[in-house]
Amino acid sequence: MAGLAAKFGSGAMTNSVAEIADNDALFVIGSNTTENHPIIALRMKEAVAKGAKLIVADPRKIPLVKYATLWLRHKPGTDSVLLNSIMKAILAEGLEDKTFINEQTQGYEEFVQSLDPFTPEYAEEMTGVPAKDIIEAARIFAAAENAGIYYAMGITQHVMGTNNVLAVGNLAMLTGNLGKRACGVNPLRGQNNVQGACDMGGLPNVYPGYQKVDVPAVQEKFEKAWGVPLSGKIGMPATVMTGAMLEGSLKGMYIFGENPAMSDPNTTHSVKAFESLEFLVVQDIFMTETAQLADVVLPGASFAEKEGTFTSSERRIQRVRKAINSPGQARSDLAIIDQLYKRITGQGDLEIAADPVAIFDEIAGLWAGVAGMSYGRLEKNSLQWPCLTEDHPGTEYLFKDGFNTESGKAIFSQVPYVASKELPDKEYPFVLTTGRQLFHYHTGTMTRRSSGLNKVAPEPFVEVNPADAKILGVNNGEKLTVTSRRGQIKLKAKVSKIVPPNVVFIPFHYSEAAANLLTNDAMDPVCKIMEAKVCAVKIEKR
Amino acid sequence: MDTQMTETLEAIYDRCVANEDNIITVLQEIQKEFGYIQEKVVLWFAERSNIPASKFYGVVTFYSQFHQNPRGKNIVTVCCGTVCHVKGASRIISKIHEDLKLKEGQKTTKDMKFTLERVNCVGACSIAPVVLVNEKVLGKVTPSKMVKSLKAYKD
Amino acid sequence: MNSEIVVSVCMGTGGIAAGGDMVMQAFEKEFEEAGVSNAIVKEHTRLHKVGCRGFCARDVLVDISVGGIISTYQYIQADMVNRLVKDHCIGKRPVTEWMVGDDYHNFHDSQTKIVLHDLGKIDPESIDEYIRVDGYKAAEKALTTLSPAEVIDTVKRSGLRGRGGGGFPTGVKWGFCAANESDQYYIICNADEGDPGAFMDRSVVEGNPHAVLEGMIIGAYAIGASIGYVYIRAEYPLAVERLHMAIKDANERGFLGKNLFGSDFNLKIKVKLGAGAFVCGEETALIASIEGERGMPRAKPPFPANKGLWSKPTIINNVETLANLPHILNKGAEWFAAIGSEKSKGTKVIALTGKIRNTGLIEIPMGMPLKDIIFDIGGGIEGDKLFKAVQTGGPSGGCIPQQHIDLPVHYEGLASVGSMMGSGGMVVLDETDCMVNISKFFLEFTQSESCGKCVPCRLGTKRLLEILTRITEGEGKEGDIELLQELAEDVRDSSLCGLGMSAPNPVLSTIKYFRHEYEAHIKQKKCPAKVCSKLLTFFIREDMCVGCGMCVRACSVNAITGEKKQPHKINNTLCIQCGSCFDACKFSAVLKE
Amino acid sequence: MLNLNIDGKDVAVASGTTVLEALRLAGLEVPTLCHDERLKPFGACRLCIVEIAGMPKPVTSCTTPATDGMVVKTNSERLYRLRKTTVELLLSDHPNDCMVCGSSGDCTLQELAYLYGIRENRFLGEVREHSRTDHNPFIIRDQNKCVMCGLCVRVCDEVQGVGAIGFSERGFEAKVIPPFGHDLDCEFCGQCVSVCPTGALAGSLWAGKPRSGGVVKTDTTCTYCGCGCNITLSSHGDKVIRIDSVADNHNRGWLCVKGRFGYEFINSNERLTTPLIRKKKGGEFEKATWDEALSFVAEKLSAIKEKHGADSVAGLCSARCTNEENYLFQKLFRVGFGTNNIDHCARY
Repeated sequence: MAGLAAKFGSGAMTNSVAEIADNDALFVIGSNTTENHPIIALRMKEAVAKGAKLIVADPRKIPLVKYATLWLRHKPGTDSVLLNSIMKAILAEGLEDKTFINEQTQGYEEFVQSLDPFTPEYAEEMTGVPAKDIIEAARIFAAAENAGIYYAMGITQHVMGTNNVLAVGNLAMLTGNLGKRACGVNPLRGQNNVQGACDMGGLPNVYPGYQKVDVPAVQEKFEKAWGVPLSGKIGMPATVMTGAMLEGSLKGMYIFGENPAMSDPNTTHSVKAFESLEFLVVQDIFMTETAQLADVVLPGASFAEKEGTFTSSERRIQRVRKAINSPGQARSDLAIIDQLYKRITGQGDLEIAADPVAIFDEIAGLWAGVAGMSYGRLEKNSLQWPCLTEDHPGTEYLFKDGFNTESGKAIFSQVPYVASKELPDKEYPFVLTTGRQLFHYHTGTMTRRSSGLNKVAPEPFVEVNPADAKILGVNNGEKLTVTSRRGQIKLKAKVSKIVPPNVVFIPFHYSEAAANLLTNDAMDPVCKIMEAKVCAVKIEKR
Repeated sequence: MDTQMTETLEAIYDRCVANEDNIITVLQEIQKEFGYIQEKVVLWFAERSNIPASKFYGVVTFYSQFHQNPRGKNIVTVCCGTVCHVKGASRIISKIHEDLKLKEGQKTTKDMKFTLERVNCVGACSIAPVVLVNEKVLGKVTPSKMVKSLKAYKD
Repeated sequence: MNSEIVVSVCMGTGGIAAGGDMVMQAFEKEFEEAGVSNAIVKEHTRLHKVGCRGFCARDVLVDISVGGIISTYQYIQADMVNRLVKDHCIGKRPVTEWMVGDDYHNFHDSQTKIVLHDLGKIDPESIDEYIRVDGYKAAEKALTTLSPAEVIDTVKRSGLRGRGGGGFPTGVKWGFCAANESDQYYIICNADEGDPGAFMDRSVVEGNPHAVLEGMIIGAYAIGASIGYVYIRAEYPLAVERLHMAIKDANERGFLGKNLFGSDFNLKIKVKLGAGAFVCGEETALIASIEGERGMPRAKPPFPANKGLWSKPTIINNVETLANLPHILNKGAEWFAAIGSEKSKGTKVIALTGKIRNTGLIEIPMGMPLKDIIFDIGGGIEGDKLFKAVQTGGPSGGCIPQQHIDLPVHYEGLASVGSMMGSGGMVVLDETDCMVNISKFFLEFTQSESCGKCVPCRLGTKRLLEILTRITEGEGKEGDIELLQELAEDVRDSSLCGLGMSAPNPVLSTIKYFRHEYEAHIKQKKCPAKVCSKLLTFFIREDMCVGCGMCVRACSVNAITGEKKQPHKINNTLCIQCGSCFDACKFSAVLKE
Repeated sequence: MLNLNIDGKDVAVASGTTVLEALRLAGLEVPTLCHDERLKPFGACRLCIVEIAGMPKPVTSCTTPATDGMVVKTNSERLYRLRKTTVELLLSDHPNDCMVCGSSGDCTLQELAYLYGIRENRFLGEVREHSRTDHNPFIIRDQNKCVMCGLCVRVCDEVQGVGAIGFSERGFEAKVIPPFGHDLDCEFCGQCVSVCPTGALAGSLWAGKPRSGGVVKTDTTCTYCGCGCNITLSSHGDKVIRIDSVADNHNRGWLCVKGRFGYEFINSNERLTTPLIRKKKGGEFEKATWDEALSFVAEKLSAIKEKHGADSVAGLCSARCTNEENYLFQKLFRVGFGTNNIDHCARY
């Protein structure tokens, strides 16, 4: 997010899902798309069926590899090296888009210099990807008329996550794949309304619409709109909150619709943090791992029980509609928050229910990106922001008329090599990487309570390469103990070539063997994302 | 699946990839090698080639040349072309059934010595009715001649 | 003086089935033994295998040429070879009593041979022999002196029509194909001869494979195809083997491969084995099969000439069509167009079989009356039975009765009586054949060969078959004939491909000409031809029965009783009309009614 | 542009249009069973046949490219008869059990039988009997009801790229089946269920649930990943009983296993139904009224703020809740407490 915002002035998917089918080349890195974004993956398959070339970069043999023209199996944590070397190869062959670079970017010279060390040979050594494949990837990507890059948490959940994103952006800039149809830089959003939560100012540094809290003019605008003085101090990101809780400066928390006690890396640590709070309120539809730590639990509503809007990965705002009543006394989250808002601020009438339409109009009044939207319009058709005026059709792809940076140009970044925080050693010889599987979602709050899904994918497992399994003397289905410096879990071995030797994979959906007990809470210095994708573990059969 | 079988399959795979062969040719090669098409072999090939097993299975069940079960040592093929039909092929078939003690729907004898099959037309209509025992073509067959011919293969 | 001894043994499938390979071996053995003492035999003997010469009923046919004089022998078996070598080859005294008679010559003399011209004369395994009879001259001429458009024009002017069944003008089809813009074109030789009762293509490929290849070269050049496929039945092992051999030889001589005849034209020919599905004779199913799919037809249009193999323009020609091409190029379009009838030019190869004396492979000029084929070439009905009908066009065709015996055999003629040329199978039926049964036989065939894709074919043929089955089993109902007709018409009109469209033809044509047989089955519960066993009563004629007990042993339900050497009796309440006793009785004492 | 005349109407269509598309553009309709605009034309059901001047036999409009000057007839006695026979043939191999079929009322075959008034069947005969049950948690396969339209096979291959099922055998024996007749073992996206025109493929989750009476449909947006698929919830009372997606939305009606079948949690009896308060640390949760709970929260958080300053409180908003909720939540912290300590867990 922060990475792209710095380069282009916006951090969302530059293009739309439907455009994927018209890509001539696709570069998917750090995204197990078929399992995490199944419907977006359909468009990728469609593109391949129409003749597009697909490059997949992933340490695991993810299902998408089946459709790939080229599969780059790089070592976990070496994404930026791989990306840099591909760009180096593009330059070596003179395949860069000179016009685009000249007219629409800045920082090119320094950037080119920064690529110096990243020869394909160096990259082969660092990433394990043959140099010839790196050159092949460069040719495929640079030769395509329209090339799109797709990535997800596999890129961002690293200590150098921001760097990785910057490198991805560089690649698109270098090949001129921005500002037109069916190309671009596309972060795929893992949850239904990540985009919306960000858009709405669910971030410590920005108000709704990415308007910075530390810019006085912006602060003034919102003070005026909301009628109270506001703080100009950037707040704490979630990952920093953990430390603040432990150290005692953060005392009260209100969490709704999230389960950080299971989704946070190094959860032992974060559970301790929540436990040390003076007061914790959790609002959810189930008694989650986090809710169990709370002082007050408020029963919210599922998506089927409320009115509102979600914003999908492609900046598409869509209506959510109420189909049924909530069970028992459970209430819509909006009603609950509204009640608390009124009680805490002392404003408003407790007897009058919150109206999503009015709130949406308030948002539209404060953020130009959705100024042209209203429930009236959304009732008929969903719209993609930016949608500036009432007759604006919404925006299929971004940067058609330049970038949202000060200069209007996209900015090349220099991305040096940064190693993962915790690399395997003698004591912890395996690299653990985590992720999702098709049949479950996030911490399993919903999917593990759906009997069919739980029947198909009933239990946690750790993927182990057959070669490692042989050394460990473990057969498929036997129990293993996986230990990191932070925790230990027991779960069944799934012996499979999906993972390369020395790498193991554990899905993080299962509370009975929560992968995040093991993961590292080292974080990216810019984005404060934690390094869930790489940590060192040892494995024992017992 | 043992190593030798995997090696054989790997060789077929390489050959077929080199020749740009299709599923049908692959299956013909497999059948040539193993005598029939086993499920595990198809699944191996499906995995190896990224072609869904359902496509292999669809082809196996579509073309009458493919067999999913082991066949007998001797293959008795009765021609069921038009001329053979009007000249009594069906009576020859029922005689063979009786002689080999085959139940309805059963194609291979319990001792795996014989498999009875039908073929649309072998194009030897001038000597109808025609029966093939393995590669040997028998012409102007009658039920009793058929029984006699089969005797030679029984021991 | 020519002292050469040439022996040609018929080694097509028919010849081999009759013992051709044994005869061949016997000759080899005899010559080797005789050669020890006889210098002429040792040095001047050539033993040839030749393809089918048509008269398969007389196999094994052997030609012995001594000093240039050829004698033809029929019904030769291995144990007769010793005498042929001793008397004829060495002693120069032909064995006249084993030689063919006038009827053999009649059989051949009434024919006009273009495609079959060299069959039975040249060794199909020798490219030199093919070259000796002007082989590959036509291809060379086309590639070195004519433009593709001129080749197409020549073929158009010749009036050649597709011999695979449809009868579409070949040159016109080529023209459609060549008119497409494409980076790749394909030519396919359809040798997936699936019609029961047809063996024209097999014989041609076995007997003269180079002619087919030469035809493909000409076609490929005309449309610009650099890749060709021969799709051939795996059930034809000999043809496949000879085809492979011919391709290899042609490649070595530079007739296939790169820069054919010094031109910049390239052609690679691959062989694809069919895996046993009749429907793959249908162009689009054949294409699906070459692509490695289930042979399920695709709807036309678009036609293969526009979007065929891997969606590229593709021409599919049948074996016989291709084998005509070298002759057309060599002798000219006008020569070819002068043969045959007004709308159907040239000749047609026919597999003449069934209840007829002279069965075999023949080639006739288009338009020859049915009568001449059956009674002159075919020598009339076997066993002096009465002619009933002739079934043409295989499962897609119809049955032509006595009343149309003067019908000229060409595309239009056969179509006018509800049948079709098909690939050229002609099965003659006599009075002992039941037309309802024949119709049911073909429906059984088409139902089991239906690919199952479209509704009318998959279910329509099934229901037609069920109705026919109940009629032959005495369960026929009033209205069944009309129901058959209605359903047959609907299946014909709404099926996806040729298989379904033509599957009802046998039903419609037999109802048209033999309705009385259907009525007899339904109303009187009788099968006039005494074929449908469920409608028959079996009994034993006391005066003929010698009491041998064969029938008792044959009966699986113990319905026959009787003392040894005394006339036996059938208990009709137990009898299941299986007919085993009828087959078992050597004294014709079992009768059916 | 190509100019056609269909049933006397002049229609201009772009080149590459099929006759079926052209006639629909002209506002006309023909029955179809094996056609789906999202898949390649197949031409198997033979219901969309039309008569085209110059062509000897009716052709399927779904597979025939429109050409300039084409004169098309979509209806005639002959076409009616052929279509009726086709439907009758299909019914002759179909169990007559609409009363207990989950797809009753949502079945193309049933609709066609009604349209052509087929009460008696001229072609009754052998009916296929596949008595096998598929043991999987999501998809009921009732092969007796399969009309071999191939939509499921094609969607699984062309769209999902999985090929879990395929055609096998031929003739009357032809069927759609997973390889070697095993149980379905796939991604369970249910795309096949969504395209099946009869009850041959149905969702296990909605079997035995109300089919039409009292069923309310609500268009909304999927709650799982960021793809943002449009879905239609079917509910009966306060129970969600089925999820579908219509073909003409931005996800083209396709869903994944979670989106289509992962809705049971909504009706889970583990749902929180009442506010809970833990009065002292380490104690048990006690049920509370809304007023108690809300006042308690407001007091507690305000007290902390008062005592320790605005930045001693923080909120985590939700990447799964609505925009309006998230907006109000951050506003609560910014306005109510004067802090920017707001974030969410999107990073995991």
